[in-house]
Amino acid sequence: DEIKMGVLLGFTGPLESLAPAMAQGAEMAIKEVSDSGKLLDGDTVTPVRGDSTCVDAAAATAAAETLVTSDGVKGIMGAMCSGATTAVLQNVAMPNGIVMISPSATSPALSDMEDDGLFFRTAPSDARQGEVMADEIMEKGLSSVAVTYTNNDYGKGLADSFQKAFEAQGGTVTISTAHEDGKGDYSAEVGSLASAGGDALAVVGYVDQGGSGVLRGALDTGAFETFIFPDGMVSQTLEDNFGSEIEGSFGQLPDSEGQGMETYLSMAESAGYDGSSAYSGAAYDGAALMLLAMQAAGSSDPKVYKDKITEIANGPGEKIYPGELAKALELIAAGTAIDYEGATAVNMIGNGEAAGTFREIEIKDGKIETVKYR
Amino acid sequence: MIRVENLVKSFGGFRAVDGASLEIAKGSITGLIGPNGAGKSTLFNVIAGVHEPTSGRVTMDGEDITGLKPHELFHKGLLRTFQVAHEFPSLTVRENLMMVPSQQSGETLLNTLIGRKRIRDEEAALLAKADEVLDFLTISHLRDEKAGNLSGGQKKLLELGRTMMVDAKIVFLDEVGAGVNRTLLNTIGDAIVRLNRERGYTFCVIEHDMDFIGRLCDPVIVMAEGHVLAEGSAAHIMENEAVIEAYLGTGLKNKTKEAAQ
Amino acid sequence: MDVINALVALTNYVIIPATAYGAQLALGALGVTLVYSILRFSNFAHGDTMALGTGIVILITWGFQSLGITLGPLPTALLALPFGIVITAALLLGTDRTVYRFYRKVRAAPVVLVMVSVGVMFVMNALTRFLIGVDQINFDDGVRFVISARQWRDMTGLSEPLTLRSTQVITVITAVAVMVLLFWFLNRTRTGKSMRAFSDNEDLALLSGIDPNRVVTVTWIITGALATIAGTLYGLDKSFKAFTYFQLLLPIFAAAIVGGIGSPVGAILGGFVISFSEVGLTYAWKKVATYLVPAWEPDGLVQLLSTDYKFAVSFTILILVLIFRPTGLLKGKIV
Amino acid sequence: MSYLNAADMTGGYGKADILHGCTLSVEKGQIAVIVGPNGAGKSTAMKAVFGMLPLRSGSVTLDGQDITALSPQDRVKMGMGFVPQVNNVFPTMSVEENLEMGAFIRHDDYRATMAQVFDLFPILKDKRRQNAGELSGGQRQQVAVGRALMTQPKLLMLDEPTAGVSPIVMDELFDRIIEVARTGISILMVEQNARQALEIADKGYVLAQGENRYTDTGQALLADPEVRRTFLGG
Amino acid sequence: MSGTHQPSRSSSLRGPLFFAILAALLVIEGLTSGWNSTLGILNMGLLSAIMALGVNMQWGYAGLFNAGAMGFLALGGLAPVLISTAPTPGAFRAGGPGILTAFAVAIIAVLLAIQAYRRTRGPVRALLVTAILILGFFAFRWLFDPAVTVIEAINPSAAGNLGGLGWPTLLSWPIGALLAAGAAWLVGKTALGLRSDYLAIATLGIAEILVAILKNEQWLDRGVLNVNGIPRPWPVPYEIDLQSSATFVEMAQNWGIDPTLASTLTVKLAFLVLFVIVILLLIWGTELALKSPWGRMMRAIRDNEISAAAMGKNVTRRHLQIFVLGSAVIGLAGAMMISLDGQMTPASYNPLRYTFLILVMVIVGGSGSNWGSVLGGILVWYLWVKAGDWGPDIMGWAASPFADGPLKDHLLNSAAHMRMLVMGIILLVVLRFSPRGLLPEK
Ligand SMILES: Nc1ncnc2c1ncn2[C@@H]1O[C@H](COP(=O)(O)OP(=O)(O)OP(=O)(O)O)[C@@H](O)[C@H]1O
Ligand SMILES: Nc1ncnc2c1ncn2[C@@H]1O[C@H](COP(=O)(O)OP(=O)(O)OP(=O)(O)O)[C@@H](O)[C@H]1O
Ligand SMILES: CC(C)C[C@H](N)C(=O)O
Ligand SMILES: [Mg+2]
Ligand SMILES: [Mg+2]
Repeated sequence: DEIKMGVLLGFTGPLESLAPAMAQGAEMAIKEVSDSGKLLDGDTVTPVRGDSTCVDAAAATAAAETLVTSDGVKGIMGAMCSGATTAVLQNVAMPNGIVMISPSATSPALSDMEDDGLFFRTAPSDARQGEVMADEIMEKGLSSVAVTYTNNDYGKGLADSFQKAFEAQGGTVTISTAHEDGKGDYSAEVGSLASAGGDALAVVGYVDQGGSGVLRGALDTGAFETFIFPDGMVSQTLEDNFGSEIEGSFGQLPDSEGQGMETYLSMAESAGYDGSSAYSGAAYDGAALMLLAMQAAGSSDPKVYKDKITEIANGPGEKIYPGELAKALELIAAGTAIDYEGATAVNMIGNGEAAGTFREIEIKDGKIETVKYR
Repeated sequence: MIRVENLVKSFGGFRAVDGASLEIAKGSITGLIGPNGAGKSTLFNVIAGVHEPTSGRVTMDGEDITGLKPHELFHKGLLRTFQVAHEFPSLTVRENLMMVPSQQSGETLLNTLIGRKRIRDEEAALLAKADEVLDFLTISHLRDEKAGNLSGGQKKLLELGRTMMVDAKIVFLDEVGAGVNRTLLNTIGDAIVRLNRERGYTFCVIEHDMDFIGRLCDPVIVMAEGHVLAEGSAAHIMENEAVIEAYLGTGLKNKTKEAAQ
Repeated sequence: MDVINALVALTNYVIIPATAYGAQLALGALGVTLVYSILRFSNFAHGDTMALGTGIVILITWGFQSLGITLGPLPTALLALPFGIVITAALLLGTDRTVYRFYRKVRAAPVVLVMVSVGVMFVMNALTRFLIGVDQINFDDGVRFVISARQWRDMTGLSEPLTLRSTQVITVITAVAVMVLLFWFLNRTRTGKSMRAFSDNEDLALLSGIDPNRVVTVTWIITGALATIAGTLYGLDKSFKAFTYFQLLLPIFAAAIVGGIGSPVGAILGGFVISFSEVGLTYAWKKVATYLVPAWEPDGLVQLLSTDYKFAVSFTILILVLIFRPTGLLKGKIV
Repeated sequence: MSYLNAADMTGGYGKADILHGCTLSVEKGQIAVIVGPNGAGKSTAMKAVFGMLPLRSGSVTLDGQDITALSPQDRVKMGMGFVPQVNNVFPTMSVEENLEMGAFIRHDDYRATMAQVFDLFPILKDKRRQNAGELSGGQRQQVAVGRALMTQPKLLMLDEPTAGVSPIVMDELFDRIIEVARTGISILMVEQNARQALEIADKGYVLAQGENRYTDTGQALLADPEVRRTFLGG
Repeated sequence: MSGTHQPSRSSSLRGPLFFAILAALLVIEGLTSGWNSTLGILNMGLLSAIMALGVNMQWGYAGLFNAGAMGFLALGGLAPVLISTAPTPGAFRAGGPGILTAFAVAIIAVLLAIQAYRRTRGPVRALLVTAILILGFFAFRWLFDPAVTVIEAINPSAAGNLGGLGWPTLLSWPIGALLAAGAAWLVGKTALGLRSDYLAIATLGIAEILVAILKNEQWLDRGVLNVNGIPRPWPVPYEIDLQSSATFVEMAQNWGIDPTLASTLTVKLAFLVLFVIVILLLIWGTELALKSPWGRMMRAIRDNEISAAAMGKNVTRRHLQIFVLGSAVIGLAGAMMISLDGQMTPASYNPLRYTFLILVMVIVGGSGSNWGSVLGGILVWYLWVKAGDWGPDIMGWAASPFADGPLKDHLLNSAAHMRMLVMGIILLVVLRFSPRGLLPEK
């Protein structure tokens, strides 16, 4: 039989550049499972892409609607941005009883949203990231920070949770101001940030969006020298474009240590795309998790396999890393418990939330160096 | 009826109307002539509320109407035509006429939903009236043509026709004659006289055709360089040296004779 | 009181960036204004034309770079620019042939042309992405700074940094040059005048023996050149990303109109008015204030409006200008 | 063969024909005047002669050459000049630039011609820097005629050149038209100031409903009581 | 609008023909991709049709080029948030008075400034007005900012805003229209004197400002944090409730339909019925108005404002009237859309989708024609959705001759942009072969 899986990402719109690497991640997992021929009764899996446009709730809903009602997908790997994810969850997934695993929707609001047990995410809530970020800054001995965030639920959510955590620890946020993505000019924002001052600037944005724009402006005008980069900023692009200019700056992102990620990166490389692109690994994990849960439930019916997802993700059992999906399918079929780790060390807490570990990085000699995990 | 006191209108530094004072008597057909650029149309435009005057005052029956909006002046019974025809191109000729009367109950949105009977009756009356005007202007055959497709002269007629749709007190005609066939112009002239006699319209007419002016107007006001140069009966004006020099010229006939020799 | 540092801060965060941004807007506005005044429609495809032109320039730049050809201290893209202009102009002429010409022939109302340009905008939008993708691309090489923050500090010993990027200088110089050239072309040359005549009264232009096809061709060529130059300079200064060029359309239109649409000088002026109001009114004056009145430690940011509303500022100004001076700051064209 | 010969023109704007076999001709250096009621098709006939209206049948020849298929621009190059009845200036260009545009196809020095135009219409000299759109109706008309004269055409077509101009300027204009004709330029014009126009016309046409109703010398038409009554206003 | 001349004789047949084609397309969609998808497209299409009706009133009837549909749409969408969501406990008590006084102060300042402007002249006027406005602004911020801080501190991850009144959602629709109308009145008062294309740019900017406010004023609508779970209008049920209702499940099974499917279809049909009722009411009203002297007057104004004014028509007031009415209709659509979506995401308002696409709908349908707007609204929305589906297919086909490799990957990855391409080409084709729209104004 053929099982279809929706890959619903913002292929056009303000985050269009992140989507391809994520889609390829998910499709790699799907292909791996499908080619193994070991899923359920030797079923094949085909990905069906849908364009959530990231910001247009109506278009995202329509795209998801098509995936579910006309393509008949059994689950949706997506959506990408928190806003579109919420829309699709409430308008399509819940009414139709379809499982959604988002690799990247990190808004804290999604934590306690009603979801009939259908919604999961492989990325941790930003409530957590804000705390990690505050801890890290405190440890570096910085006491005042200016914050600029991308003006969406992710940016504002993370900036708010950071500010709360940081101030609770005695730090000062001199200014917390939004920037719009997709603009070319950030002189006004940089001017305000510079005027407010601070020991460092936290850039809560997207690296190939406004985040880089503000960073560029701040560097060029000499407004700040040290920067703090959360998940949306940490990528190869940052290293390529800024390198030694941001020497000594630091940051963190949901990521996990070791084996899983490394394997994934090399798999991505041989498949010809950049696996370190934000949430690409999480997308692989999202798709894999869903398929493994089907195997565990012995059914591709979302209402049935939704209950297996947490079990697969959290173990206990044999740890499964990228590239080992065939093995995992066999193990499950054989009745052996597994613990899916994947590229990003997937672990669910409570209500479909990923626990998430964070990787702390620092720019040394113009390169992103991992300092430690927490 | 209309009194213009010391009116000035300047564009940038240029005074198109420069201290003009004049009076249009009730029931008269006043002619307004003057060289090109004398400021006649500008004066009209100021009186009709298209331009704000730079200074000066306009009164109508003693009431100050300076700076009123065109639609407010319309409601006071002041109508005008344009030198360059201003038809409504996508409306039919008939609709161009029917839209003129104000206070049509069908122009109130609520009535279009609940007062349909009344609208129907009013429309029937309007239609009859419009057809009558079209007959009068000899363009009945064009009644369903889009006004945008009319010839230059036909547009002029339509322009005049619109003033006949309501009971005006005073009508300002800016060169109705330009581009209108003389035979037809005679008819128009008769119409003006009739409207003046029978309905008591007051007219103020800008025109360059001296035959027309001579036949119709008394008094005639001559403007030059933004102010009033002379005023009097047509015959009187045509003798006036200054007017001849500035406006009338010595006449074509002599010259053509010269040329022929 | 520390006037020098205050001035430096102001220059660094307001004057220099606003000047460069203003020049970029102005170049875009010139293109919009030209199409508006001669072909008589608001060209919504202009932003995406800029993106497409820039995309082409980037591809050529990469070609040069891979051949080892550079311009020394100047960005290689400047070398690629003429080629980019030729291709973009050719594309626009092709668009005109296949799309716009028909509407001129049937004398469509301007708004139909606006709609047509929206269609073209959609198409170009897609083409640009097919051509060069959606990613952020930095293609500037050569010397980045005329004065960098470090040099400045070493040079002056002031605590406030000041930087001047070479792209900012190039942008401003180019904008002024292009403006002067265009002004001269339109008002002094035969072709230029025939273009204005055409824009005034197409029928009469015909009766004067002006060849409409020639006018249209020249207009599109210049528009292509302006769009490519504007887009490339913008991309050099801030990096290229297809999506930003669509967003740029709004401030560009605002600039053209504030200045007085149809007037090249107005477009330049409008660009600066928009940029300075955006940057200046949302600037947090805290730093400058502390330098000037050290005793006063403002606890707020001394910011009139948060930068969230910088759009609002420029549009409020636009509306005020339109209400009090409807033809724009310099008298534009009323069509 | 006349200098301009427009024979049997039939055509219109949409479905219905406006012109029904209308014929016009002008000899070298002569003046032909078209009169007729409003909507008779006079302007339409002029447009047809100038190639701005597709003809369903009929032909136009100029100086013996068939130009029926030529575009208006090409007709300009062949020495035809036209002043339309409406929209006949460039409103946002200055008076001087308007005149320059008249000389667009000329590559020689046109300053002498411009001086002549300014002599003819002195007011234009004062207003040379003002935009034509800001002129009074009559001034605008003068610009329009001036623009056509700048072309130094061999055939000058005028659609109601005197509409809205003051008597003194009208006299001057007719005067000048005679002068122009004397230099060998042929003139074809539509006039509502029909009596003055026919006075100077070598040939007159009365057009009604798209057809030639009367054709004769100007004087003869003026003398015809029927024509006077129905078309010239008595 | 001289445009091109099209024979008007066939127009009586054109309408039914095009609607039949549209219906056929939707039926094909239903048969190939399922009725859910059809109904989904149809519902959003109907909403688009209402938006198009509003824009058409302004552009088609009166020649007012409102390029700010997005702003009024967004503002209308605020109504369901403020009316029908549950109140945030304590929020109003904490910050409400502060905010209300702040706005009162702002209004007083503006009124004072207007008075000062009227009563004085010259430099005194400039100084006085500026002084009043600046003082007023600071007073406003001084009152407003603390109130906002208090409100935003209340349960920020789930609320942080004033919340709504908890009233029925259906009520929020007319209120959305009122909100938009109010804003349009203000905008119209200031901007309607402008020339048509300037009005376009001004409204384009105003729309951006309105959306910026919705995005940044967290106390009002949670800003970019979005409001979720906005209740559905009566009588639209929830799928879950239907699925858990025994009678419903039984009924579905009797009909031989899967209960889940039946529930989703029922919900969509319920929305559909509501939307159709609204559209029919709107068309009934507007058609009557258009065919009456009012419509004739509006066309006259559109044709020639100066002359219409000379004929006694109060052009400014009529413009304001139609601008407000059209915006109200757009606002109504905005409120309806939010209650269909069940959430308010201010960041999702972008001009391409909510201003330009709507204009495309009006033009494709035929400006000035109400049924044209309805046709255009549904058809263009259908195409917009389908273009997203067809894009990859077309691209896959176009790329098939190429060998696997980076070029092919690049092409396949670009497939999503086919939507833009397809949309652009469709628009160009319609404009080319039917420039006055599919159902031209007669
Ligand atoms: N908008 C304007 N800007 C500048 N000058 C103007 C404007 N309108 C009119 N003028 C000037 O004002 C003067 C008077 O113009 P007006 O149209 O009133 O003349 P007129 O007496 O009606 O002439 P005509 O008989 O030719 O119609 C003219 O010299 C004209 O150039
Ligand atoms: N663009 C057009 N489209 C359709 N019909 C037109 C158009 N222009 C003119 N007509 C019609 O053609 C007929 C002749 O018009 P034309 O302009 O040739 O008249 P004319 O003899 O010049 O009249 P006038 O003396 O009033 O200028 C008129 O009945 C007019 O309605
Ligand atoms: C793709 C991501 C960076 C999206 C982001 N984390 C969000 O929730 O919107
Ligand atoms: Mg006049
Ligand atoms: Mg004519």
